Amino acid sequence: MNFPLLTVTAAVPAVGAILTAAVPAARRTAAKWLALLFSLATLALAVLIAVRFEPGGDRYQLTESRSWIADFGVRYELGVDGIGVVLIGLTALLIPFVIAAGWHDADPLETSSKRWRPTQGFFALILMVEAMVIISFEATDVFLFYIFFEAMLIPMYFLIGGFGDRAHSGSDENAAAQRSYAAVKFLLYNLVGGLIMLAAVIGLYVVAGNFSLQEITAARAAGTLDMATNTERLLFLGFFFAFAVKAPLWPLHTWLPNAMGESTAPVAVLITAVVDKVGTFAMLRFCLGLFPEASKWATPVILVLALISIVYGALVAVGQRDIKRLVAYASISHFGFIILGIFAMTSQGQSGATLYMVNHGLSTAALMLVAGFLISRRGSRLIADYGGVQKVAPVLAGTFLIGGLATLSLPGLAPFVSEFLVLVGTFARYPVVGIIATIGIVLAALYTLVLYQRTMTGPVKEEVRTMPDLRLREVLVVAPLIALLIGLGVYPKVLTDIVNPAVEQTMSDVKQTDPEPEVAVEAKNGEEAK
Amino acid sequence: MSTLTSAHSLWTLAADTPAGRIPAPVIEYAQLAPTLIVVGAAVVGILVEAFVPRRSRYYVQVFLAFAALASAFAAVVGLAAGGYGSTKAHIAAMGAIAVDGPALFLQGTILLASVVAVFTFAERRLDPAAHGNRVDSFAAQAASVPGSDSEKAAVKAGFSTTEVFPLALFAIAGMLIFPAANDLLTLFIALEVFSLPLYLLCAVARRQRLMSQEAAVKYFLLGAFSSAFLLFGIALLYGYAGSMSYAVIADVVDGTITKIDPALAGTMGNDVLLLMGGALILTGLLFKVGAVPFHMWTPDVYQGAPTPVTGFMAAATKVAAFGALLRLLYVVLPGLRWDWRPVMWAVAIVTMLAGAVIAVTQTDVKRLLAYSSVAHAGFILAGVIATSAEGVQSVLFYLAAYSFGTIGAFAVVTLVRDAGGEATHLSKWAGLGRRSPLTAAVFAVFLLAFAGIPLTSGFTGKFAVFSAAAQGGAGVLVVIGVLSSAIAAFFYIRVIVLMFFSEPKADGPTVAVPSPLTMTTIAVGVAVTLVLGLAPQYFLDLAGQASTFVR
Amino acid sequence: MENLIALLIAAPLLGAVVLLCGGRRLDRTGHWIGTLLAAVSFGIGVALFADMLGRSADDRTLTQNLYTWIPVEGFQADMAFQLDQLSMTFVLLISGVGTLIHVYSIGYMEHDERRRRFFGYLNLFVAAMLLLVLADNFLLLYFGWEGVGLASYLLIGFWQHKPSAATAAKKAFLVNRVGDMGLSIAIMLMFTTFGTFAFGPVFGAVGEASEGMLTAIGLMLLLAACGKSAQVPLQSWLGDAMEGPTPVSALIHAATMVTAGVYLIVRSGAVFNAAPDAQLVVVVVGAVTLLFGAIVGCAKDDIKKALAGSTMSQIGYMILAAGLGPIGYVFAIMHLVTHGFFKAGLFLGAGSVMHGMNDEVDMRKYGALRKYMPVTFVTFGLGYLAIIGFPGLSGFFSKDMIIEAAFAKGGTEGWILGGVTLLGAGITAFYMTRVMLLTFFGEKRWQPDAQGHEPHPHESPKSMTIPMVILAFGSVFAGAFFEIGERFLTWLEPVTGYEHGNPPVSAMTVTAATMVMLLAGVGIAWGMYGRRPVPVLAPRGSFLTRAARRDLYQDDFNHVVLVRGGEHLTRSLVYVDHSLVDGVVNGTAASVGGLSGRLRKLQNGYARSYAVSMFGGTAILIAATLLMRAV
Amino acid sequence: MNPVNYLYLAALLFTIGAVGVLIRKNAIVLFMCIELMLNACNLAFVAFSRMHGNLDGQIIAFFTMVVAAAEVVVGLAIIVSLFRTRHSASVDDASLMKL
Repeated sequence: MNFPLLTVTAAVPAVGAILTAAVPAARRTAAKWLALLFSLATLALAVLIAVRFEPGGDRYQLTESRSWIADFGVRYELGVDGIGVVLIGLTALLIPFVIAAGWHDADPLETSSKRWRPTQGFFALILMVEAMVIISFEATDVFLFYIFFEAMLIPMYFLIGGFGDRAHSGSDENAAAQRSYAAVKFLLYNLVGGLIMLAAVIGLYVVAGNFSLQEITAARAAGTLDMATNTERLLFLGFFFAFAVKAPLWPLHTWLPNAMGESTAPVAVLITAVVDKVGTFAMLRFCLGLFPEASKWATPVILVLALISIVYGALVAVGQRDIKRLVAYASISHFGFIILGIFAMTSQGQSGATLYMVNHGLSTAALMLVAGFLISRRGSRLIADYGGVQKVAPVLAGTFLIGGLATLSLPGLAPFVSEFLVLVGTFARYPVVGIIATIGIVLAALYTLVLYQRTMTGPVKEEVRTMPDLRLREVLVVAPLIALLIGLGVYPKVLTDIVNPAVEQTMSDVKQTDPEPEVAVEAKNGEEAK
Repeated sequence: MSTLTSAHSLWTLAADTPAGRIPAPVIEYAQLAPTLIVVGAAVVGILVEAFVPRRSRYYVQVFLAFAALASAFAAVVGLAAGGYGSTKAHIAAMGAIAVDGPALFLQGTILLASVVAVFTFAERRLDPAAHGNRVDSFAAQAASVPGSDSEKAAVKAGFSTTEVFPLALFAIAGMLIFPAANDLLTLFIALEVFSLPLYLLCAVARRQRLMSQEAAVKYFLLGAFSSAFLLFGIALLYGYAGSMSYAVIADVVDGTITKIDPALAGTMGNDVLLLMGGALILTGLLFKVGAVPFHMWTPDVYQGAPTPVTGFMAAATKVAAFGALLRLLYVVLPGLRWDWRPVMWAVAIVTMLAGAVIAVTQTDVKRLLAYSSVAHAGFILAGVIATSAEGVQSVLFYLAAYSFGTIGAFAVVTLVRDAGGEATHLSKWAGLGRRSPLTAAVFAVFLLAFAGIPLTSGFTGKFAVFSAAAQGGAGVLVVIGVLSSAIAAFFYIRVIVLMFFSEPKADGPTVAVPSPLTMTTIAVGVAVTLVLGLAPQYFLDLAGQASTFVR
Repeated sequence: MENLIALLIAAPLLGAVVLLCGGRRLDRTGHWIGTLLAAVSFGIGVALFADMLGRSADDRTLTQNLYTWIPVEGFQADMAFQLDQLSMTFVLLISGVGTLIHVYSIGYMEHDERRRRFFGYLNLFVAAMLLLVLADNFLLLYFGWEGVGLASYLLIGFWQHKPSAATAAKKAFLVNRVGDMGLSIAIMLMFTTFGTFAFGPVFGAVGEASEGMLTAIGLMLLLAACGKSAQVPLQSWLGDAMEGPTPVSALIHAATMVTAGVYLIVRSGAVFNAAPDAQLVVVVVGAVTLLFGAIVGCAKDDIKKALAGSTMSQIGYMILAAGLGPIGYVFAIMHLVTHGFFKAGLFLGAGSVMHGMNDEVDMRKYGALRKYMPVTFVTFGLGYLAIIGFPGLSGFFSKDMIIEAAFAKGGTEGWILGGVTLLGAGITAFYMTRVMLLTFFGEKRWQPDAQGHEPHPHESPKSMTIPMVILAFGSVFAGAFFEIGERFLTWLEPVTGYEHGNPPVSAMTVTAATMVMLLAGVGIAWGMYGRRPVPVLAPRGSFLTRAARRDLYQDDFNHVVLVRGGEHLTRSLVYVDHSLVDGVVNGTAASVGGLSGRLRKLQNGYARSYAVSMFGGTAILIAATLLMRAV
Repeated sequence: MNPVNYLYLAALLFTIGAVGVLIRKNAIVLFMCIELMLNACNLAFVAFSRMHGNLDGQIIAFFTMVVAAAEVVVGLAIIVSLFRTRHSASVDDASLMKL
């Protein structure tokens, strides 16, 4: 076995977390820089993975395999396919921005005791989450994946409950209460999901006798491992439930607005842009890979739920009074699209869904972080407290608008590509579903523009008049994101080339082929030759 | 499910001395060494109480206890290494005591747990020194009336109840025999031997003596009550099989018994004796493991007893009792599998759910942990029901993982104190994480382990028992198990929320800085919790090798 | 040569990037950069045009494939351009008029501190619009389509501090989004039908597709066109869009962007030709809109809104023509171009007037301005004559062609359409005359503005008048230039195809009828506004007038049904989310808590009750074991 | 006579003891009831031993007595100390800890 690149990539942030946590209370800034440094190192490694990865090659590459818990048939098996690569890239990419954006979010209050080291804890936890997310993108052993899928809840839980948004309405006690409510809600939702999945994992163990994704998938394909239809369906539901909570899919979504609303903007980004992606990723890799038949069986229901998420999430977003909750519901709508794309079972849909995971990460990060900067200036999350910001802080307003436009997936920005692919992919197999989903396009424009209009335009509010424009650190956080959004919007090829082969593999797992066009166009073949 | 005989072969070895034939009276002292050492040490401890001057008793007792337990553990390891756990496993002491894998594994676990528990017994730094004497968590003079002059005098004189060490040793000795007992009489005697000292230990708390005494009374009365049931069960079983020996009873139950005299033929036909007897014995054991509906003593006793004792009880008693339960069900009553499995199913389900649900609204840390231990008993029962080698293995592993976690958790509880002694009311724990992050973090680790969060021993154990149960065809049980552990997770999380996310109160408790003794206890607890979470393979192997009963 | 195509777009795009990211240091020079880059684009356009003329009619199409934009299994979108005669026409119109309006804006926006950004947006618009017309597949066209939507959003809402402007911008974008839904669905339909959505392959394979499918595609494209071109029922945004600076109204909401719908339909002619039902709908939409816009135009007192109504109506003509199929395509485009000239001119004129009148827009407060701003008067006047179709001017030719084509459709349809177009011509004459009279003739009805400044009308600076003059030239001669020797027809014919319908009545009769309508319209207008003095405050007016003032209540309908209804829907959904979806979960948690509370009561502290539970437990245990054996 | 009757007697005694535990308040009486149960067991043992004609049962009876004695020692110690603290031997008074 050659250099264990994947392990190292996951280990680096973990080590960083420990070191950061160890920094003495007084040396706060050192801790911040340390965390940033390690996150950048991780990014470098992620890039290395992307470089070492050969799109045409084996399905899983850079694989590692060690014995771990033989009694449970559990092995420490890592490996990445195209989907994993891009998502690891996304994670490693976003964390530095999250850290930079949250630079001052965890500075201790004067009142807190000397031994309490919130700053160190904050950044250590972020790195810990990164490590766990990365390894769950790498794991090709169901048990290994499950372990980190569950374990990452704990640091997330502390991030949400321990470091709330300082801009809150009402008293501190009230805010603290809401915060811990949000944290507990987050943890319980995901824990219940995880435990139900645990039952399914055990079931899988009983049926299959081991946890190796590759072996099981191969056995399923070869027909050497046949599950009773009902068993497969039950197991599928067990897995899917957990992922649907994480994703989140209507009606299991209500933890997200609380979590995102109460936590600081960077943490909110961490939740929706990084951690939740594990859910959709797992649907694609485990649900479809392990239980192809059951996936097809469940598709109609899932599609309906996804549709509800899309429309419902968008409509509820329109009705929000809290900026961050609005973004949260927008995310719910977007996750609806992702799940739609995954279960449309067409290569356009699934490639689109994968791109969507990345693009949604970037766009939400841009929008949410700018919103965070805005909120930190005014000290309020209520939309009604803003107005005319573009007059006093044009750059902030401009970046906010671009983030918003990305959210409503304007062509030329990355999300458009993925959203359109998802729509086309869905439409190709389920025209009606596809058409209903396109309503989401209009609604997205509605909530985004309403938000922009209410906060940024109109006469300048008194409290806003003295608001400073983005500072250098903040510009440095937002600018690269916007650049990426545009870059991937006009040249998504860099991603699709990596993703497409993996998607084809998944398609073959579920034994699905794209529906043929009614009319075979000769010119088309010529085009593909290009 | 496989046929009876093949199922037998899973967990029994052909013993080299077939039961029934009366062997020449011979006691294999070497193989009983662990127990004998502990008993001997206990006796010596009593003599120490009698003859060693009060000043130095404490040190002598601590040393004695530690030495005894350590050497006993060494003996266990020696036996295991000598192959008595697997190949040379057999029945010693004229059929009274089994020396086999499960016995040795459990004895080892009990001894190690006892060592760390005894450390917390010996802790004398937590309470402020009274009249210049360091004091431990035990009453200066248990006999004196709380608040009376005699008590004040005793405190002033710097008395301390060093008898706890020999008492503990006696209890441990009983616990060592309990899971190894191979006939019903030994079972009963062992039960009493470890119960009686525990009753006393509950009564000797330094603070809140009223509650301590109340706990002792309740524990004693209910314990005696349950042992009466057990005894009557034994009587009926004896009446059914005409023998005390597990092996013989098992043969009779299976109907594979060779020589049948008319009387036996008469009773053998009467299954009511058998079933009632079995049920009553189960009652006695379920009482000890704290399964619903025999659990109601746990919260009160756990709360009232001195915290070190609580930790010791919670851990060691469970191990011993489950050991005995396993042996009873796997060696004596496998023939009745189809009768007791459904019943145990019900018990397990009720135990898991009730434990988890009731704990949700608890306001006292010790009671909370008590109910959580009830819930855990339910989880372990799920493993017991599997009736397979995996089942035994998973239960053994779970017990080891759980006991250290529990002792560690209770040790942490002893640290959080205010003027009135330990501050066990949850409201006082608010903001502990802000005041002393380390303590809170350690406690959080234990809680997460109890909640079965991955990367902790709790998760590995839970996975082990549930997967064993599932393989045993108890899928429903598994689903209910995960649901109840979801409920359980809720109250563990509540404590974490309290410690980390709520502002510390002005008059909140302080965290005492313990001596290396308690520190070791906690450290061991954390270490075991994490190691068994991250790299459990070795210990799973150990439990796996130790998962076959001799018969 | 084809490599230049990308540059057409690149130049203004570069401008946009530079101006928007450049920061304050460019405030001084920004507008020059913007104008220059627009001009560069125009220059390249001319060069390509010359080159194209140099080649024979059938190989005039240039294509440039930069790279594969979205390559996914079975789904391929190229970043590829196609420049044929149709695109070329638009390129010249967009970059040409665009450049002029850049120049105009230099003067018009002089006093606005955010002028740099304004020019940035203008450049962005030009780039997006060029992308729209140069794309060689529908997805890329969609890219440009939304790009112009964004630019229009930014420019309508340019004065964001005015809530009305911000609202109008949002409205425009949303309504357009509805149209875009149509376009994206159309693309999906093409993909599922043909497996591609590039122009060439799709149009090539139209023959093999079922008519039903083609009709569906056509209708979806029409929906898109309605959104972009403000056709009924998606017309409501155009009037509000006048909140934007006047140059914007001239460029985007008169000359170029709003005509994108016409381009789309003409471009997809192949599809429509094969889907007569879709064509019929197109024609109907066009006819309705041309009347709708005209009627609305008659009642508005806001000069820009009146012109907006006229724009709607004129585009109605184009859509109608496009709906006629090969008979009409060419004339639709021709009218589009001429309209681009005179309508842009008219708007610039209006802007110039407002410039002189403290940004007053109510025509009832104008009057007698011809003496004060002669150049504006003349250029506006020429534009006026052009639009009403005064013989010899460009409007005359292009509109006449459409009317003829309408009759040529044949059958009752032909008569109805012809009648509608004629009627439209009449109304056009009426409302434009009205605008003319109210603005430049009669006596002064000037009012001091909010700050109490008396207006001092004056002629606008050169930077504004020169573009107006040039456009005036265009509106005078373009038509004739195109018509003589059927230049335009021969030019476009290879792309759009042409067939000469056989009108039931001779061309002369049609022309005569048009003239009659024209005179009638002018006459009535003169009667109402020329002879007697005009009240400063609008009279209540007839029902029709009031209805027309309120856009025939169509907007109110939207408000009541969509906006209010939507608000109720969202509010109730928020409630549902909080009380129902979340409530269920919280309820479960609460019930577990309650159960726990009740169960712990059992733990009442009495040892004996514990004993009872043990005893009972044992009893149950025994009973159960015995039962197990019994069953 | 038939040893089975002794079994019935034993069962009866055992039940009486158990019910006594459930219904009596005084700790001492409670404790006596438990002793009664133990003795019921002894009776059963002896009866069975007679039936099976082996001595095991009788041996156990002795063991039981010893154990009972030990229980008395421990039990009385605890009960007495409780009594001295509370001046009441009622088990129902000892209900500080509940819920």
